[in-house]
Amino acid sequence: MKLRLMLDFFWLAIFWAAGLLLLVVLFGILGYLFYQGHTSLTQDFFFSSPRGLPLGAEGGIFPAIQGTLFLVVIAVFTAVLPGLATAIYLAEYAGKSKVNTVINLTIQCMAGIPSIVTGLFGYALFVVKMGFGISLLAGGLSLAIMIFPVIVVTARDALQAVNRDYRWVGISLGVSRRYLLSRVILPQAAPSILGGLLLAMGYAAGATAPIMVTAAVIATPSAGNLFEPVMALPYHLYILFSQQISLEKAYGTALVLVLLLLTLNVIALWFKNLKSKGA
Amino acid sequence: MSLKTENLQVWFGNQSILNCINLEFPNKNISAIMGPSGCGKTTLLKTLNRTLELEPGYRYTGRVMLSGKNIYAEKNVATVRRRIGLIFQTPVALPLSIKENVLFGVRYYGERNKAKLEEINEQCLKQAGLWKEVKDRLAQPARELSGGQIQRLSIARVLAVNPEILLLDEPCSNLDPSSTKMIEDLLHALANQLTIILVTHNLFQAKRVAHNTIFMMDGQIIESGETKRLFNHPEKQQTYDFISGLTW
Amino acid sequence: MSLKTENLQVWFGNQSILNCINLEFPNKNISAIMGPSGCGKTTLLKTLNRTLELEPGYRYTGRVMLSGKNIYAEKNVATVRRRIGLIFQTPVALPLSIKENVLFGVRYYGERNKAKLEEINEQCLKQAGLWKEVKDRLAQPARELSGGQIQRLSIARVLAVNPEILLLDEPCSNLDPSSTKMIEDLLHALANQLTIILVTHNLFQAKRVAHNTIFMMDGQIIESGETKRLFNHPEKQQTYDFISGLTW
Amino acid sequence: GCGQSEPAKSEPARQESTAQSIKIGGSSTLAPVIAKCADDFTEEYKTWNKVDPKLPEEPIVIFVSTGGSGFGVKSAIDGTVDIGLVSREVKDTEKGKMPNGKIIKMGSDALTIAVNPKNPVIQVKPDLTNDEVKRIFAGEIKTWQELDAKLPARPVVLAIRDLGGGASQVFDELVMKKTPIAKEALQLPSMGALAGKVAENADAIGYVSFGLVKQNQGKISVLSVDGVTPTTESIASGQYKIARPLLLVTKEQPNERQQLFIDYLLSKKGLKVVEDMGFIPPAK
Amino acid sequence: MLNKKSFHLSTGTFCLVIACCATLLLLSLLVYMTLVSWPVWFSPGPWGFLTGTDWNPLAAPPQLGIGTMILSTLWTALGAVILATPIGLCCAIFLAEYAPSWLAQLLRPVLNVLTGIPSVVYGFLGAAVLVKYFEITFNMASGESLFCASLVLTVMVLPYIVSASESALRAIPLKYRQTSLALGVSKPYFTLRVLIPLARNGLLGALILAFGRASGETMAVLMLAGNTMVLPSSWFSKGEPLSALIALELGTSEVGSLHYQSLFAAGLVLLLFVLSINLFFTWFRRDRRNEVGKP
Ligand SMILES: Nc1ncnc2c1ncn2[C@@H]1O[C@H](COP(=O)(O)OP(=O)(O)OP(=O)(O)O)[C@@H](O)[C@H]1O
Ligand SMILES: Nc1ncnc2c1ncn2[C@@H]1O[C@H](COP(=O)(O)OP(=O)(O)OP(=O)(O)O)[C@@H](O)[C@H]1O
Ligand SMILES: [Mg+2]
Ligand SMILES: [Mg+2]
Ligand SMILES: O=P([O-])([O-])[O-]
Repeated sequence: MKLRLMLDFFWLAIFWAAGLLLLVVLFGILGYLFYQGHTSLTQDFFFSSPRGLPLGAEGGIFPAIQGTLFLVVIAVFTAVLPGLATAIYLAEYAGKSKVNTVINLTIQCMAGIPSIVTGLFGYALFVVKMGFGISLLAGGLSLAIMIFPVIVVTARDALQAVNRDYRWVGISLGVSRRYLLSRVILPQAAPSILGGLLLAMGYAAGATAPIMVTAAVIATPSAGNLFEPVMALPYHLYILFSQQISLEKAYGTALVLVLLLLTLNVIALWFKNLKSKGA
Repeated sequence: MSLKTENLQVWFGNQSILNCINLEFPNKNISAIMGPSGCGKTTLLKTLNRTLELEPGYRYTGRVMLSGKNIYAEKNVATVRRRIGLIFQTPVALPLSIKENVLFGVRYYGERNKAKLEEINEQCLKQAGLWKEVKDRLAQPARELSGGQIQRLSIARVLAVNPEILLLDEPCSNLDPSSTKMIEDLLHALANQLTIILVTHNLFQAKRVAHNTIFMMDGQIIESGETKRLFNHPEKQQTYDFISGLTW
Repeated sequence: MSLKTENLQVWFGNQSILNCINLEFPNKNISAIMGPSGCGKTTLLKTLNRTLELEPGYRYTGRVMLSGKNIYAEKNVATVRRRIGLIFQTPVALPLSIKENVLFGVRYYGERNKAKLEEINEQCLKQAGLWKEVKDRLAQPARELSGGQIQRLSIARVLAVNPEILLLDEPCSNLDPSSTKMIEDLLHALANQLTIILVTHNLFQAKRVAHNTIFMMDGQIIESGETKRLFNHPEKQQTYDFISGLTW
Repeated sequence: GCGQSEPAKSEPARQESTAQSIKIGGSSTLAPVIAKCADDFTEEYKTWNKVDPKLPEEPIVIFVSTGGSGFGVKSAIDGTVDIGLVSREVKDTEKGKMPNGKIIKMGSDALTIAVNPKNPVIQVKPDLTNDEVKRIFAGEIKTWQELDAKLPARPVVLAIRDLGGGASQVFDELVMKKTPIAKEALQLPSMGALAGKVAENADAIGYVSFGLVKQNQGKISVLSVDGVTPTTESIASGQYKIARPLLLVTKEQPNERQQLFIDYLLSKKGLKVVEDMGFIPPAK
Repeated sequence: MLNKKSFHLSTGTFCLVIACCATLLLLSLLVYMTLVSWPVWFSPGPWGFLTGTDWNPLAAPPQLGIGTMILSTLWTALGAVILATPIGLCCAIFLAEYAPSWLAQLLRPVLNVLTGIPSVVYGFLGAAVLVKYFEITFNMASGESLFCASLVLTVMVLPYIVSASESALRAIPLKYRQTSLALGVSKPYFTLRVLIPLARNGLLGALILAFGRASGETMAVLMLAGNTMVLPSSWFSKGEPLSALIALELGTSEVGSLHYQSLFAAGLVLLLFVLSINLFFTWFRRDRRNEVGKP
């Protein structure tokens, strides 16, 4: 019995340690980034272009922030409609049919495509075949392919999470699915869908591999033209570090990237809470 | 409206759930369906208004005749479902206001006239015995109502689309005695206008409200007939066992 | 062993679930607890062996005395739970073999001797009336047993850790009549050695097996006493309503 | 708006946009120089009409990307960039693919055999023969001790550019001469990274561009090869053998704006940046 | 009424068409990559390509063998899963069973954030901190190694393992817990003897998923694995995983050249590998469902 109690205690300690490790890892990462990067977070850093010799050793990351925002916007705009439509089909129309199984399986497989392969495909298709060149559009579309399954999965789950009873009630009253969808189910699922969208945005903002070969360059004065390349935060970070341009700026850029992500996460969480209060 | 089933059989996958059901539900009467858990009561109700079709993997043979027409031959499913209202066991408030809950189906069927809508709302809530309790807060979300109130709201919602037959699946199983009483009174009142079919697991409720009682077991009709007769002089041993509490 | 509750009150969050429960369960007797759904029967059983503590947000006042000692003052919760065995409404087979299911608790309490383990296994399965059916397949996964067999396996598993009191929560609600009969016989046999407390929603079962019956409603004891007396001459109107089927 | 993603519409749109902006990409050695120049150029003139009054008043937009000389040639050929940056000789096969193209020399560079300043080899054996260099990079000399008995028995860490780097091809041609480079060598994605690796790793040896050695004065030390120390003079005179040109290539004749920028690059201001970054401007 | 019905149909059809297009996208991706890489499957042949250990696509007779990279990919990914498994499972158990609810509520967003941190940031931190640390502490000649990449990948796949395992654990009905604990056994005993066996399939599924993720990761391994062409002989040697190879060389390969084609072939290999892991995972999950169906 004594042995048993000791064993119990041993395992308890292991489980607690593992859980706390998670906290330590996250706060370790965030804390370290903040510690190393907070000195760079000046107004100049946010609002000016990279300068110095080599370029980027001084100055800021404004074009990179701009470029990342444009990329994300294009990716989300392209992916959101097909994503939602697919999710609606899966959750509302497909039932347990073969088609549903096939699409679900495909979506899951797409979610697993390595991001570099997305880049490879985007490069071959958008940059080379369609002739967009290394450009905002090519990068945005590659990112769209990447976040499409994320959007489908979160939206599908959000739709399916809406109380099944609502469907039964609606249907037994003889109303159509579309009426039910637009009056009851979509409004209920909206906060979760939006939350998922935000997470997908964060995912797109941080992706490097797909834009490395399709959109990103090390220097550009402005961003916004669809057919011109852009700077982007994650790629800029990669260049700053791997070309040994400036470790300090690299920490600053990483911190900005992570802060952006944290913000998106917090908003997504807020949406979720909104929902749990509403329901 | 008279409702009749002819040789109805239902399967889920390869499992037979309902077996050769031949029933006739008399017009403007209350019929109670009873039987042990899992015997297929809910499935039978769903078959009667074609919500069964939403279950994946169902199969059926036989016919369900509404005023002499097979509802399964009907093209427009929605109309069938509207004509034969079904109220589920767990009361569900749609995430809308009380009033919009009642008008949910009505709006779909194209009623736009405001005054008319108001009228339908008031009349159905009154019929369901809920008007007095909620008339001052029609715009509030319906989920703030109590279980018994939501149950009555569901009934009002179905009444609003003017059904000819009302199917109720254990409408009182989650309710306290006073709410139960209210629903039973409501059923009595409605029996003047509608044919009502009621699934219940409460023997005494069946005794109190039903004109006819049907006893099922394992997907088959064991016995059916006038309530008094069935309870006092059951013809089958299984019926006797059930009403004396041996099977549950 | 005698079990007694003194002014027991239980809340979940701010909702009061049990209200001022004062009960005494006579030694080596079978007591039945009855009452409408949601009245707190299961909660009462859980309170009696401290599995209540697994529920988030519970709060209690009062005492539960086992042989004169408050079980809630005991440091070692596990021992309390071992002494007061609780069998849940849905029979659960742990994902182990039949034999390991029976020995699950025993092994935890440090028994290593093989012969001794075999003996406990056989004896408990016999007591639960399951030995004959499973003796040739003790090593098979327990989930291959039928519902009634798993229910008896649960009883064997609890008996194996040598409880002094046995709490059963609607042990027959999912069983067919013949399994029900078997469990009832088993309870009769066990009443020679143990104090048994049984929650049932089946009036007839209470009549058949219980020495005493307790009737609860809304978290309160309405009436308790000898079974025959309570059924034939209930003192309270609520009790009368319940046993005549008005409340369910 | 992203609706007009039709491939059919994209061609004209792209032509138009390339006409306005200049895309430059390639050698990781040269890219920082050009990026700096482009930045200066844009800062100085802002709009094209200030460069040349004939041009409309449009903002100057120049993109610079990196990826290695291979990327520079390749992208110039397939039109992904307007001006490719190449820090090696352009091969004949490549020239064949851009018959109307122009190749402009921005300056010269050399690959120095560079080590970390902490490495005692600087004192012990500051001069290597070409053959020793070759054996080190071929992986035949695995520890510093094998190079010279007085050195510690620590492994030699080879730092090289990946396949796409101009440097790797120049080095193969001039030093390795078909002997394959050891597979253990760390491939770095850019010259900057290669220099960084040598600067931070005490056991590393790599062929760092002369310009980057000068940019990282004190962090990187250079060994002489066959008795010749790489200096501005020895490289310019051709004494130091492992040298390479820094080139701009275009597929077609550069358009007006591109030519203006190329002129700027070849002007005093442009060449000053080349010099500041440690490279050797082309002989006048 | 009638046009309502037809509109209802068209919503469904519209969504179906879109969904099918999405499905076709994956198919076209596969087909396209196969087409581009077609010649590679003839000249070195599939066997030579997959097992060859020399990669020199620009040499006079080009040497195209990605065996080294495949091995590196497997080493890093497997290593990451091996490291992450015990930690991840313990975390999941902690979250599902032991964490006080406030702590669990804190930890779940933490997992989300960890999942969301871009891989380039992980790679950067790993290269800036871990690599230095290894060089100094273990006096290594250069700190990059497959192990280093695995270590960072561990942190990256940990959240996936934890959340997938946690939901597998939570999917276990409450009744098992109550039944066990009501017998008077302790929580750790219950966890080890009942909970883990019950959730076994779900937990394995989580690991498979994590393995798929780890194999496809690019930026972190690019920055940490060392990028050498040598056949990795141990966890601590350097290597160049497939994803890093593609990221490093795609930009410089001339469109249509053998180099370009073989990079696509490498991408196809990686894609098929990850897809088959995903398919295996699905099959596995379906299998598990069937088992839980029984009481
Ligand atoms: N969608 C379905 N797929 C497969 N089997 C089903 C499905 N729905 C119900 N069943 C099975 O059909 C049988 C009858 O179910 P039904 O819900 O009609 O029983 P019931 O009489 O309403 O029981 P209860 O009194 O518990 O509500 C059950 O055995 C059930 O498991
Ligand atoms: N964990 C919990 N948290 C909050 N409320 C609870 C919890 N468990 C039970 N309750 C509430 O306590 C009340 C009594 O529940 P209990 O399960 O004891 O009823 P019961 O008498 O066993 O009913 P039944 O006959 O349906 O099993 C119910 O209203 C229930 O909703
Ligand atoms: Mg039912
Ligand atoms: Mg209960
Ligand atoms: O200047 P590189 O071509 O070696 O990158």
